[in-house]
Amino acid sequence: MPETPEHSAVAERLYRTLRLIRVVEEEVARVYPTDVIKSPVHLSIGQEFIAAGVCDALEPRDHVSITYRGHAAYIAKGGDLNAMIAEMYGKKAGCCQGRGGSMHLVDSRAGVIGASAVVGTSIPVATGFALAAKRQRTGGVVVCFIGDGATEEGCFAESLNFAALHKLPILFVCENNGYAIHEPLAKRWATDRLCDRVATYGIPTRRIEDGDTVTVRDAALEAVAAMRDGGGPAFLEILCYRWREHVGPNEDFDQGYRSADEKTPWAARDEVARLAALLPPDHVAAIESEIAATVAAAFAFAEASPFPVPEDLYDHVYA
Amino acid sequence: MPETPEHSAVAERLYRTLRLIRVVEEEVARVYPTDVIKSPVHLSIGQEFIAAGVCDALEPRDHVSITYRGHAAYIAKGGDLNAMIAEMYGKKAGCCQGRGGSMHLVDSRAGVIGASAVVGTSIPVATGFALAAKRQRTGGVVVCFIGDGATEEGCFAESLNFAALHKLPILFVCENNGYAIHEPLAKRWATDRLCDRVATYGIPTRRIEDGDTVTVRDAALEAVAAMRDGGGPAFLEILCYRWREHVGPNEDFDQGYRSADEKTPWAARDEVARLAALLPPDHVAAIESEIAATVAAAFAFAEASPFPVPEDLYDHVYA
Amino acid sequence: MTTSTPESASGSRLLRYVDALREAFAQEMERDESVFVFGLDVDDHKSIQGSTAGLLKQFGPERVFTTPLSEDAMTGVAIGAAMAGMRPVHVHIRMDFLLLCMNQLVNIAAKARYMYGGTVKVPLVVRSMVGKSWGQGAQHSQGLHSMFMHVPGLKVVAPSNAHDAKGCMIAAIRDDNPVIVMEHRLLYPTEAYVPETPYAVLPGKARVVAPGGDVTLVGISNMVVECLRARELLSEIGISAEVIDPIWLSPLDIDTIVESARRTRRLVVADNGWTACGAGAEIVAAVLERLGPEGGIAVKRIGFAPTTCPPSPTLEAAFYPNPGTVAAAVHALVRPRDVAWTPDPERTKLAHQVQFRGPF
Amino acid sequence: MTTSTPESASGSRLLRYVDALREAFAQEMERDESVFVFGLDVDDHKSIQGSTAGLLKQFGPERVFTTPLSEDAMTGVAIGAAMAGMRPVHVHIRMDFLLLCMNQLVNIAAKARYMYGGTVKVPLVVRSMVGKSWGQGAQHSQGLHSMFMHVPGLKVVAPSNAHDAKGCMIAAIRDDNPVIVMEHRLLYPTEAYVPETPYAVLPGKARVVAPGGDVTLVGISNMVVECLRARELLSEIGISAEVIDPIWLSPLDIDTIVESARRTRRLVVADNGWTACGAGAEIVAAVLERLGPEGGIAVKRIGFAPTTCPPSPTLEAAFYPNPGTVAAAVHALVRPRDVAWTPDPERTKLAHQVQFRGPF
Ligand SMILES: Cc1ncc(C[n+]2csc(CCOP(=O)(O)OP(=O)(O)O)c2C)c(N)n1
Ligand SMILES: Cc1ncc(C[n+]2csc(CCOP(=O)(O)OP(=O)(O)O)c2C)c(N)n1
Ligand SMILES: [Mg+2]
Ligand SMILES: [Mg+2]
Repeated sequence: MPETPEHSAVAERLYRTLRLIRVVEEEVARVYPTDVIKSPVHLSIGQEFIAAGVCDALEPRDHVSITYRGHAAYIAKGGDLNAMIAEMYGKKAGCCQGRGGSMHLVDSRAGVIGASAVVGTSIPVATGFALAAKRQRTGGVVVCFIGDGATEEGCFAESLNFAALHKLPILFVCENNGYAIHEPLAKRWATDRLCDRVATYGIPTRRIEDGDTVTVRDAALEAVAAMRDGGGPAFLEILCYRWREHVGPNEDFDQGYRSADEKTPWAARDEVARLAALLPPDHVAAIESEIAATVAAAFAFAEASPFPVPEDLYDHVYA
Repeated sequence: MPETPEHSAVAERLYRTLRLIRVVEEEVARVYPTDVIKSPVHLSIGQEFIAAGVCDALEPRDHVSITYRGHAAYIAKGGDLNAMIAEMYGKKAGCCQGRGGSMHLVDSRAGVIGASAVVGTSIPVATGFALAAKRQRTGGVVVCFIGDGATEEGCFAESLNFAALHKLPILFVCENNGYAIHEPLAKRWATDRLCDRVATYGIPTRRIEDGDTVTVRDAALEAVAAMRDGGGPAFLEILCYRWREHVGPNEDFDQGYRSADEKTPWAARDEVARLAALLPPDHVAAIESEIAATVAAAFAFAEASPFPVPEDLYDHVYA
Repeated sequence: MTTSTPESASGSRLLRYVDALREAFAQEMERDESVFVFGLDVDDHKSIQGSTAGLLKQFGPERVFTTPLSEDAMTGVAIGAAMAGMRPVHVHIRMDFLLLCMNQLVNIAAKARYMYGGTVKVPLVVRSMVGKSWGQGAQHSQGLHSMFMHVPGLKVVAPSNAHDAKGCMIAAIRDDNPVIVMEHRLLYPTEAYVPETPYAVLPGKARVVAPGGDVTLVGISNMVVECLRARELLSEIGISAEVIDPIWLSPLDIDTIVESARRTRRLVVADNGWTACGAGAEIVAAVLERLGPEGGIAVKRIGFAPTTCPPSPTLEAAFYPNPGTVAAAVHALVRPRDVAWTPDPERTKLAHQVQFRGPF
Repeated sequence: MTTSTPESASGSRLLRYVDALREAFAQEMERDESVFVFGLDVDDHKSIQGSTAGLLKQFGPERVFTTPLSEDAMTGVAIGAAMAGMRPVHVHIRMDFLLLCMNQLVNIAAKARYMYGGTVKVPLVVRSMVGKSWGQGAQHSQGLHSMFMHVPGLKVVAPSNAHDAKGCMIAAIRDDNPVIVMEHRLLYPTEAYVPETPYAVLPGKARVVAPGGDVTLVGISNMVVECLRARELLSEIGISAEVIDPIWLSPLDIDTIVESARRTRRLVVADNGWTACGAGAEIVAAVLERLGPEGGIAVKRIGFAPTTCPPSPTLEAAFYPNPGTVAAAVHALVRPRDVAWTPDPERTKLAHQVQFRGPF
């Protein structure tokens, strides 16, 4: 990244997002054993660069569809942090009023489509948002984040075909971390020619292997620009690595299903550290204290918020 | 096809199968208005060359998975004709004892896996037969016939991945007649790169456009031989044309959704007539009278067979 | 918006069920740009038995379009579009195909509003047709409404006549929740008085279709028609049946049924589906919970035989309940000490069933 | 093959539910080469909470293997393999995921034998776990057994203790029909006496778990445990509840329940699912059909609240029935004129629920 003022503004923005996500999730992991969090957490630590890079290409009128591993994209798209933490605490002020939990974050105002805990189900739903965007001529696009495992569900193929057939403004982003829970790709994929497969629908694809936030951002910018011009769907497969266990706050390299060596190259180029090093230290320090305050406030808000009362149970079953 | 004795035996065998299917279905169409047939019929007239060609490559230990448009493959694999017609008549002697009807033909002894009226559902079931063949080391292979519409169901993609991952002995044969009921491919497929897509699973594919029974047979022979050697799944997309309406006995070119011109080239190279012309006329005549007798006997058998009695209703709900 | 009943005549015409449905779509699509109709074959010349006829021409291919054979994803697409502010009507030519959509319908559509804390709504209509008739067999005949009644967050409706077909469809389209509509193939040609102007037959109100004092006979979907015929047969032997059409199965107007059963002391539910964990089980259990032990109510469920549906005519006839079997069951309940009575089979047939011949 | 009950001691050891399941697989796979166990994560180090632990090592990857995330097709694969002569056990870590498999289970597995005229059989076992516990929420908590009870051709079983877990699983594996097994996450650590040798707890036989004279209390799945606790609480105020575990929900042993209800004149069903068209509706309706109007039986269904399952602890506590709410409902039924009574909430907790903390 050359040192132009514009570029350093971008770097700073990306760093701020990356760092915010990282600090939030590390705080989640820290408090988790104290039992304040009331639903299973799937951390994206190590994978944040994808959400940060992609969402930097988006506007408020755009939507993102996230997964149960969705903290990063929720935050990157501008989801309300207080409401997110309160939701994880099971509080009434949570983004789902305590009815969703960590796996079902939503922020309609920020354009965050609610997440599902059933893998793959969000893909056609996101496609439906893209259909609406096109029909309603909002000019908005939809980004649908999925894991590598989700591509194995039949609705992925069905959705790709429909999105391409109707030239819908949707960017599918596959966060390929090589695992579904503890099962590696080799036990689930006949081949790794995912991009080739998607391309057969007439969808432009790109595979990003370098783990670079800016590469991701540029690819997303390009795809989104083409989509706003009516170009139809696009697809990014982005390699990444999950640093923590599938669900829960800990590392799990002692469990035997994967080795810590796999993490080494990813940790070596940790985007949070790398982008920090590109910025003036005083900026980094300012961002750090700003984020610390924001995050502390969010957890304090969640902590102080009341639980729903039992009678609330019956709200919102029907509109 | 050069004129060797072996080849003319093949041609004669293929012709016999083709002609038998054609005569059976024309008789079905003829009697249909008299209300002797008791369930909706989906005729394969014009598409018989696929089943005839593919099944010629098979052995008794092999299985075929057929669809509701399955008369051709049922017959070509050696399914019991009397039991088939009796089933269509709703009789107790039918292959399903009157519980299946035309859309659910089955003949376990002949290796015909039962058909489903829910499009696509037979694909994973056939894949399961292939898994069993591999695990039980029967040396058998499975052929899974599907329509172009079935490839749009998510289970198609799921099954391809699983079959390729486990190198299962299954040949998927897509009878691409360009329509699902009255909807043309253009309204359903983003592109026609089906073979390319299937190939991304590491599955060898071939697209046959010439409507030639022998081309089909040779392709099936090659695929089946590779499969018996442990080569894993293969895929054939075979272009064809449905001469009659989607369901029922009639032509439907007056309905406006397709023009009779589309049929012209296919009718011009009707494989039944073409293969007949390659054989000595006395052979053709002998086959004709043999088939006429067989078919007349099957319809007579069906006609004379008794209906199930109402008390039979409760049989076979559980094994 | 007015409400009305099948009898009300001003501004009404005799209309077939299928045409009443078509009119509902045309009027709602005219009124509200966000309504669209999609699903396999909605735009072809057969137009779902005519129920979507003319819509493509009137509203264009952006609002009336077919889909790939991808029921699962198309349901998700409908849900997404609904959450994004549109009002999709997703059409299935057979209710059996909803089994491909259960994950989206139950895990997403039913739950979205709740699990997203009331921040979204899912104004989705899912039309599905029950294929009972000549040779439909195992997979083209199921009435699966009870599976949907089981799930909080879904609404379920089964209009039994042309008037309700239009009114329920309009209500469903305007409802902010996912509504599963069960239409019955054999009802399509039946006629009723249907007002020209739009009106809604709203969720949660059953209708007493015909009064009676000896037994409460609840019919679901086309079983309403068959119950009315059974009522005629029963009246000939002096048994007076009150026939109730719940119309909406979820939310279910149990009060109307309780009220009637309290009076007649006998409750028979004739369903268009299997009885185990079916709509009849729900109605019987709910009524008895309400009436308590002093109720002393005699109850009986009637439905599909507990088998898969066979196409062979002799078996098919035994599989489905009909006015004769309904009447016989009611008679056995009302006069348990009498010898069993079954009406003349010829007289139990319904006119349209005698005429109809397959395949579709 | 012997049959036995949870109390029988010879050759029995105290075993956890999860280990009893594991033993069933190991013994059946040893006995019959055609049995294989597959599904997401059956072969990883967590091995479905330990219920498939060691199987990979003992039987190898041809008989114990994970799958892609393709529940729909994998169900079809299992059905095909079963028709071809194998005996697949297909495992789902959550019952909610069966909604992805409904088409194959209902349209093929349930119907194959029937619609193919008895020429095939489908000896398939589908294991699915109910995720009730800490924060599981909307899509990891459902008990969907009633949907399967609705469909002829399927069998459904919900073992409530380690003894039945082993015996039912062995019976399911040996059954020539598709069997849906509902396992409950909270039962996994519970212990019972389990014989070492293989035995079957066969379809169609309920068990009277504890005798009583004032009310028949039917518990389903883990609700059996909660009903037993409710029974203790009720006995302290002089109400004697007979607790029945149907074990197999389809085929359902209604006779045992009818017999009890005829005696107690009161029937309460506590289910691990929603009540509308649920297993409780079926049991109540079937019992009352059988007992007739002279029955005068008071009935009550208890189950999930008619909402989606929320993860927030205050809401979750209100969503699920517990021994206190069961006892209170029974009390209201038995002593309708008394003021409402609810046991001390502290005393209604079950030991393992107090201890358990998430996530999985
Ligand atoms: C349909 C479905 N099947 C199985 C599961 C259990 N499960 C939860 S997360 C997960 C792994 C998904 O992997 P991937 O899509 O790669 O996402 P990642 O967790 O790696 O981010 C699985 C199998 C589920 N929730 N839904
Ligand atoms: C899952 C499902 N969706 C829709 C239908 C209705 N339907 C019956 S046949 C058919 C067309 C299938 O087309 P294709 O697979 O190309 O086979 P063809 O009839 O052309 O041989 C459709 C849509 C169905 N039976 N099952
Ligand atoms: Mg992954
Ligand atoms: Mg076709």
